[in-house]
Amino acid sequence: MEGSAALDGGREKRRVLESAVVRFAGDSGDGMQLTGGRFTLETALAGNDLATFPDFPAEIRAPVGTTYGVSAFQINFGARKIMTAGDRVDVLVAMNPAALKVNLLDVTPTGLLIVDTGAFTDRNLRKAGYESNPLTDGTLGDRRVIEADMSQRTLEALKESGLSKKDSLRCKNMWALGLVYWMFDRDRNSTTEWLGGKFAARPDLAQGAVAALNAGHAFGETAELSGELNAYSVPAAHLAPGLYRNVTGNQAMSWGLIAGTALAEIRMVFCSYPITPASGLLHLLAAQKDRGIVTFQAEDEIAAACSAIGASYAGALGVTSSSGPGVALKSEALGLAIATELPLVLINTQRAGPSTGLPTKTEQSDLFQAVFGRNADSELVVIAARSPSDCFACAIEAVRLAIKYMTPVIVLSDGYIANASEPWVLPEIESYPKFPVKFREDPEGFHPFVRDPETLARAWAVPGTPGLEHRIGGLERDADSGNISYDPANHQRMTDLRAEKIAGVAKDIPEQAFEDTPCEGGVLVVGWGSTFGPINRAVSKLRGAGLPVSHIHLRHIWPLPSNLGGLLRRYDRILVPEMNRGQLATLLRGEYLVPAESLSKVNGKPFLIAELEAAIRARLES
Amino acid sequence: MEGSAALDGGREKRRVLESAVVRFAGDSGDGMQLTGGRFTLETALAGNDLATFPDFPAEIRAPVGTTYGVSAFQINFGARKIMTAGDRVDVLVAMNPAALKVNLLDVTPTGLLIVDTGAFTDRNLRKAGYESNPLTDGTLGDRRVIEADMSQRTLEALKESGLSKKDSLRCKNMWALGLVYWMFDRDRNSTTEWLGGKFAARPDLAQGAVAALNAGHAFGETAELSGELNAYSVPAAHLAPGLYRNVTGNQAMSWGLIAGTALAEIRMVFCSYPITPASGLLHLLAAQKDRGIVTFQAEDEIAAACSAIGASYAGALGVTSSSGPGVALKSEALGLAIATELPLVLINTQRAGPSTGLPTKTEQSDLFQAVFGRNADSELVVIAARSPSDCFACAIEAVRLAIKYMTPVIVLSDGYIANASEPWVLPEIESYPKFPVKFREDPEGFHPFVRDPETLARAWAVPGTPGLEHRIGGLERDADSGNISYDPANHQRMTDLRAEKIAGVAKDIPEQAFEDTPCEGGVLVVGWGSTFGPINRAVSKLRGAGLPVSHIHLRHIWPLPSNLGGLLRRYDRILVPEMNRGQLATLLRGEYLVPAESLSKVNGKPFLIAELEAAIRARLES
Amino acid sequence: MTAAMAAVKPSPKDYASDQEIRWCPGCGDYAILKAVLKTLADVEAKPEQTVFVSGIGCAARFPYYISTYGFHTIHGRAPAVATGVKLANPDLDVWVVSGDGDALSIGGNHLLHLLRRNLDVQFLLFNNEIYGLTKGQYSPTSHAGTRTPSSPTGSVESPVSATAFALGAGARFVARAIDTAQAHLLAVLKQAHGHRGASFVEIFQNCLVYNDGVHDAFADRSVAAEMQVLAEHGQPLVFGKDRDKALRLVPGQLTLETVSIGRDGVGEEDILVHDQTNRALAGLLAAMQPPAMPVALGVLYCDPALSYDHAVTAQTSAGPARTGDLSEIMRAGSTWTVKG
Amino acid sequence: MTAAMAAVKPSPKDYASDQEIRWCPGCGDYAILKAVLKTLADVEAKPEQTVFVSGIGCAARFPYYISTYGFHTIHGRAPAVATGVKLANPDLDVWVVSGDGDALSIGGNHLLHLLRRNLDVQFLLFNNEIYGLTKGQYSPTSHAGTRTPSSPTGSVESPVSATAFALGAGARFVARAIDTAQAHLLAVLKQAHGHRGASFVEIFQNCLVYNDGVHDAFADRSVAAEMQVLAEHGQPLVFGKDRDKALRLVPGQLTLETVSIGRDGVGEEDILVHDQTNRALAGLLAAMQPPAMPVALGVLYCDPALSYDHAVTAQTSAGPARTGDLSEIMRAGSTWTVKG
Ligand SMILES: Cc1ncc(C[n+]2csc(CCOP(=O)(O)OP(=O)(O)O)c2C)c(N)n1
Ligand SMILES: Cc1ncc(C[n+]2csc(CCOP(=O)(O)OP(=O)(O)O)c2C)c(N)n1
Ligand code: SF4
Ligand code: SF4
Ligand SMILES: [Mg+2]
Ligand SMILES: [Mg+2]
Repeated sequence: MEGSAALDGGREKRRVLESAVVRFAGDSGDGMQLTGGRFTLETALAGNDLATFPDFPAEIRAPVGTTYGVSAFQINFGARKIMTAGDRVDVLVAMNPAALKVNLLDVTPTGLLIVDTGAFTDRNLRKAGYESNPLTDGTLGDRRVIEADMSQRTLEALKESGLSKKDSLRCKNMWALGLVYWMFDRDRNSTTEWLGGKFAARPDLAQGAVAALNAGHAFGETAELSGELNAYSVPAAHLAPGLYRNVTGNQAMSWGLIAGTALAEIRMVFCSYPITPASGLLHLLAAQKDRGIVTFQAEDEIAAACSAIGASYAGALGVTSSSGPGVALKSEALGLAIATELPLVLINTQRAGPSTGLPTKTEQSDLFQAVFGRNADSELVVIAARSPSDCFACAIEAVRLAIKYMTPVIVLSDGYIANASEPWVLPEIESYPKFPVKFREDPEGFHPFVRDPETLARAWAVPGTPGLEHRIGGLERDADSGNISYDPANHQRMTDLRAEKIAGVAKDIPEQAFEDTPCEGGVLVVGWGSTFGPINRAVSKLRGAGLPVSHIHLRHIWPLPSNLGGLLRRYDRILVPEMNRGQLATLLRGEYLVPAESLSKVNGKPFLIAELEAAIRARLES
Repeated sequence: MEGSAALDGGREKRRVLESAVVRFAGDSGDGMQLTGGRFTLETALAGNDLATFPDFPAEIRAPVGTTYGVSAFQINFGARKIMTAGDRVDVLVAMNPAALKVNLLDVTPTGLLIVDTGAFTDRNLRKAGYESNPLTDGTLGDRRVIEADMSQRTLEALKESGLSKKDSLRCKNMWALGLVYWMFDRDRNSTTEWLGGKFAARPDLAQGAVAALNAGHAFGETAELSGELNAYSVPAAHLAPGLYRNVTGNQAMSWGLIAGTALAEIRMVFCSYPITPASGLLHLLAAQKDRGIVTFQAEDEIAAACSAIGASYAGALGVTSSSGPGVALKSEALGLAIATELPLVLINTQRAGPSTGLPTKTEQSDLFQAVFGRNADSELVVIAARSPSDCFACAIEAVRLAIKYMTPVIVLSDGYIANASEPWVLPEIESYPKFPVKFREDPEGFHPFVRDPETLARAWAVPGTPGLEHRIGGLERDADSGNISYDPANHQRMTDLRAEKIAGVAKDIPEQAFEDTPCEGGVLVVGWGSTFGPINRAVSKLRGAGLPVSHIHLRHIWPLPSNLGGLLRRYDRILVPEMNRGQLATLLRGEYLVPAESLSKVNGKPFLIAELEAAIRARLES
Repeated sequence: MTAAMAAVKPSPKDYASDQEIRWCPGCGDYAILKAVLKTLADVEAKPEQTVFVSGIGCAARFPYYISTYGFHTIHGRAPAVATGVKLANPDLDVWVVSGDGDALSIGGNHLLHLLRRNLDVQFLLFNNEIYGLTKGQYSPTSHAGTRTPSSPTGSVESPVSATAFALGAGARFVARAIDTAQAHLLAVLKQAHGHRGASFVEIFQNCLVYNDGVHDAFADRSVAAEMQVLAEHGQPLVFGKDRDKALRLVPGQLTLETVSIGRDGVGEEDILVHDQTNRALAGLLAAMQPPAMPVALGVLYCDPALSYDHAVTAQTSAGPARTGDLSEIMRAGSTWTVKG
Repeated sequence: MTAAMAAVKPSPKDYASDQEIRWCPGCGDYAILKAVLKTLADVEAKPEQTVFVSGIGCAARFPYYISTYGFHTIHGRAPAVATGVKLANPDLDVWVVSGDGDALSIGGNHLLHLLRRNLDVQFLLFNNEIYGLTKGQYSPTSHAGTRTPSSPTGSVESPVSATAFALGAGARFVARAIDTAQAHLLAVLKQAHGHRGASFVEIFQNCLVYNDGVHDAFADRSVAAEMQVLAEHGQPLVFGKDRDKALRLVPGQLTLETVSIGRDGVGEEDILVHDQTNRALAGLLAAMQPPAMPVALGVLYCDPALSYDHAVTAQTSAGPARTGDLSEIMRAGSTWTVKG
């Protein structure tokens, strides 16, 4: 299918594909997230590499049948390394007209549609804004369609089940899943088992669901789909061996924070205020109270940041999290953490703005805010995660740097990374090197701003420690005693020290590497954050075509890696694709005076691989 | 005296000076601000150009005699154009040992000290941290000293006045003023008159003050100062004709805001929360309620920003003001104003940070915050005032742009500009061109985001207007209807429109000019804000010495003037002196890829002319 | 809706906007919207003079559904924005719509100051004891033990009472109503609208997705008569299906108790009569909680005072500043002339 | 001060830091500092376990003058920082020091939530009815008409009552004292310290530079006896130089009045006895204002409940997370193995 070549051979009459993109779409109440999740798991078990992306409606529960109530789940899976959830959709499951309406344009011109005709009533068509039936009026173009009255077929399959009509219809999504399982030659066993567990309290429902699943599968197997070859096989990918699971960015971030604090042997106090799309992190960590994690739902973002600072002051690691508008509210508090030189980790799960903007859409436009968004000269460390699983490593790194350098660290995630998922080899966390925190205990020569000569980090003396009683605050303090100081020369010295300390972090982070052996000349593509997947795939494809394209993907946004300037200066053409109006590009230009060119996309959606390929080709040709 | 050549000739036995710097310093309770203010006025009346700077203690009222309770007032005046309050002090009036201690190092090595020996008691010496008497132990170096027991002499002069000892001693500052009046040949009449008015309710006090003034003057006239020539004359400067007054930056800013709204024929609603050094603006405007100005002391900075936005929504011009930490709190609200495209003016009177920092010290380190300090792509207009009187024009410009482009405008002032003063020709405001606001009234084709094709500003439709009822908010809205829109293409379009609108402001502002005919080659010094005075003077002096130095001083920080890139590219050496760690330099590098070099000073004090001269010379020589 | 409408008596639907409503089907917000539309029609509100200001949350979507002016601002800040609106134009009729999270979590401070300043607006707090829009975390009004995604083992916070808070903040009009009890809600909204100064109305609202039935202990129709006492100024505080129960001040103590009229020697004279000008009584009424006591609804407190916006207006001269005034201001104090 | 000190009974000066005090000479803050130092000595506070947290303002300079741990944070946010401190280490003995602007203007929301959550700290609000540090603007507790640089024609805002606010917020310990009345202040501070949960203490403090004598109507020694009633649990609310005046509940009404004992048929039995567990009574006491009524001081309300930090601790397992736990967490749910 698009973006994937059909492979030769294969068993049965199945067409072998290198990869495929499937999207399940229906009403919020249709259970599409669950359906997609199960398909993902079976796909992983079948040995494919994959990436998924759920697309929730902005509304909590929109009226049934409306376009804005459509919920979708997309999966891209293949026999090769999968980098994104897929540019375009090969197979769309549309549970009603609204789902078709919202998603049709994303389906390749020759794609396949699986449609519940039972839901294509006049009323539903009208609700979706269709004036005539798209299944018959030519709207679908050359796309192939499998029509099935899923509601009716599910009811029939469950006739004997003893379930009410309402309960029976709840199994419709399993019917659809069964059909897609057949289409991609998936095993049903583990889903059957799982249904038994999930509905343990309602065995009738479990049986009904299984019956629906089987009925959908049977529908595929039978002659009803004859005529066209709609059965595929996607061979297993060559994956590194290991124990795998699927992770979303939020999951990996929460585990990374736990891992970091566990390695530092310090308690985490996680303080947050709910906001889309950041709340997931709060929820995940709140569920770990029995593992020593303190979570605090503060009254607002300011309180969340300030309580995290208070926790760090008292000897825990304060972590706070939010999204753009909430992070804006934390700006003043970040200044306090910088001035008092306390460790703090702030996770920003970015969303589209400005202001409330598009809370459920993604964007990576808070880079300026992270690097520059405070009064005065107030530097801190900024790290960006490139993929769901990368959040794990970024969170550990953030914890390490915050503690080692007594500084706030901002980790940039985004709405895409937070909710997207990918398979991940579970790390052997118990074999990671520990970095236990060292609190100051010796009163000899102590004052709160004595510094480690190496890192320039001040001593961390924690209330409860006898003999180290001291006072800190937001007023400028004397470099030699920690007492308040209005001395001009001291302010200059402290300002310089604060800046040098952060600059020094560059010595403690890996040198910047290329994603692949670099080409000399041609175009260098520099990215950060969740553009990683599409950039990497686009660059690989172009390199596959023999074109001179290199890729650098930054984890460390501030301070920048010490060798970065040198790498950039090797290229005349530097392209910086960003889901903002060119923030990293501006930063790089200002730092290194290199002619970095911005490739900007700000429509709430990740870059398409095709888009990037075209943009890079254009730069190569010009 | 230093920085000033002695002129030839002059009447009597006075030494003629081109300029002089006098600083009055004493306890907070000693009335030094008042004394300095009177001296300033007499100096202005005498026709000198001048600049002043008050230096308040951080404490409200520190214990008498302590170094941190010292209050000072500095004036630089001359027969030439005066650009700063002066690098170093020629004449220091020190009312007690603490005042001497704090200020001595700023006095030129051959400067003159006027000291109240009556205050040099053991107790006061100890409070000031002197172990022996600096008047006798060589501490003063080559400086000349006029010693007088001012307390005693004042008491004597007022013996017959009938005033209590306490009241008599309150006149000590007038004694000192009288002496300095004699020294610089100032008239006493207007001060005498003014004292009569000020103490109209206490004629005995008025008479006492006058008596003290005259006694100080007499002290100078009599032989007691013989031996050395301590009498000076500073001839009048060649000033443009007009009606003058002295203005501080806060005054000029308040009047500029009034002027702007008067010219726009719109009501100002000024919403603020007190914070040093921004509160002065609130105080000044609160006193103008009978002139149609609404002022609102909000519960915090967020409320101040939001109420200003509400006021703009309802058809007034919302203005808000604060300093760095308070501005940080307004970040989220600024996003709302950007998203809803409402006019708003925000005055940031910058202070030294980060966090609480040094509230009474100056810094210009909020440029990044102003330009970049918000979540998402959220551009607005940033303007910076260069001098106290320049605040007037900047405020008018801010009002004009905010209304014309329906955008927030940030005006950057700082603690130095806000409190410093300079003579100013009163503008003929009634002859300024008006720019009356045009509210939308026509319902035909109206929606809240219809735009002026020229400016791209949206229509401003105000509650109370029949037929234009509409809803706006922070969620992304459809470019063609103003209704909420989650459409990807629309978000891209709106993001681009918002950015283009702000970029378009560059067409509406003057092209950047040089401060003087530019030199080809050599060093280009680029400044912004309150560094204007010292840069300008330093550059003039170097040019006077025949060196190739040019000066550009930016008013428009964002968007930058459209011709700026071209001007910068004419120079290989661009030096950007800033009271921060190089924020404008970074901005210029990022925008224009020019090798702007930062000259940073962050000690809470303005640049010295000498410092700049040296730095520029070093660049010329290298 | 156009200005022409003003001639004929308006109907609720004249105040409805053309936007599709995006609350969950069955949400209590619909009932409140209905009552507000009816209130607007009944008081013949001028659409062009009416402004709805809100923060963020499900409740805060409200302005989109009303055809007057509307401003959907940012989370928690609606009171501050509304203050600016009134300062710019005190003649506007301003409603603030907020949820329990918006008003009492992030926005608690602004609400405090709006109430103590006595800004002339109607402030409606939709209390569903949950953060609806962000998918169901507990809010400052959620009772201890509430299990939500952010409190999976049950919240350990003691909730704030919206009405006790408003009274403590110095509010001069404090009332309560229930989303589905339309007639009473309408009556309360009209009184709130009639009151000059800040009228604070807590509306118990059902979030059927994340907190269904949280108010059932008193709001459910089946228990309404027994578990609600409708306060009316000057009227005895009587309740019950048969109106045979009443509130009484425990003699000599500052506590309320419920009594059965005609039993245990309880006579008419023992029954507490509602005095809406007594803040202490309002506090006692607000504190009553089921199951021990019925919930007090209606106008618990009302004692008008000069509103803030009117006091400000009285101190400020009208209209924009004039250049002539400025010339005067700038010339006040010491000036001097330099001759050419 | 070192740990060794703990052996001998400490004296107030053991808790004084070596920093020069930078309040205006004569400021009421000195007296409060003195009382707090004495309290620390009397309760034998462990310096290493004691933390003073403050916001910004003159009052908020407090921590610098105490030799325990101290954190001078940012304006209005001390309650939030203190919450984090207690969450990280509930065993610390935390005092929060705040001014009327810090606590009730910018910080009102955090104070509300600290009180309703019942965080186990002592919260001292120095009420001088003015913004001292920023040179004298009116504050949310300034009475209407106060003339200041930001209200040159007199403030038009109605002040908030700190105690009424605290009661409305659900505080479980609410007390009042006067800076200069050392003995009483000390007694109140000790009770506050002894109380588990949030102890809210409003201290009337004189700012002699910007608001000199603002509390004189009741705080001045010359009128103290007649204009102050010191509430003590279980004791009759009697006052006056000759202790011949008392508070009485107006019969059948929810209002207080002052009566002269032994006159107009007022007997002992009519005198109101203070019940610190009755919130309504506390509200009535808090609302009394001179000159009509004396000002109530002392512990107006105290009704302990589980503190927030302790409830959180009870829900959370101790110590940092362990890598072993994390391995388990990550392996929960669906996993699969790819073989090499
Ligand atoms: C600054 C900021 N923080 C957080 C959010 C996320 N947020 C939106 S609404 C809401 C709470 C809504 O609860 P409530 O006010 O009770 O309204 P409801 O949805 O229940 O009607 C939150 C936390 C936001 N939009 N902005
Ligand atoms: C964010 C922020 N806003 C404003 C200020 C300025 N500020 C400092 S203290 C203060 C008010 C002080 O009043 P109060 O809390 O009553 O303390 P007091 O000085 O009277 O003891 C203000 C407005 C600040 N430091 N930070
Ligand atoms: S989530 Fe709850 S409050 Fe929000 S619209 Fe749905 S039912 Fe209503
Ligand atoms: S300004 Fe007032 S409160 Fe502040 S230190 Fe001085 S007297 Fe005390
Ligand atoms: Mg709610
Ligand atoms: Mg105060």
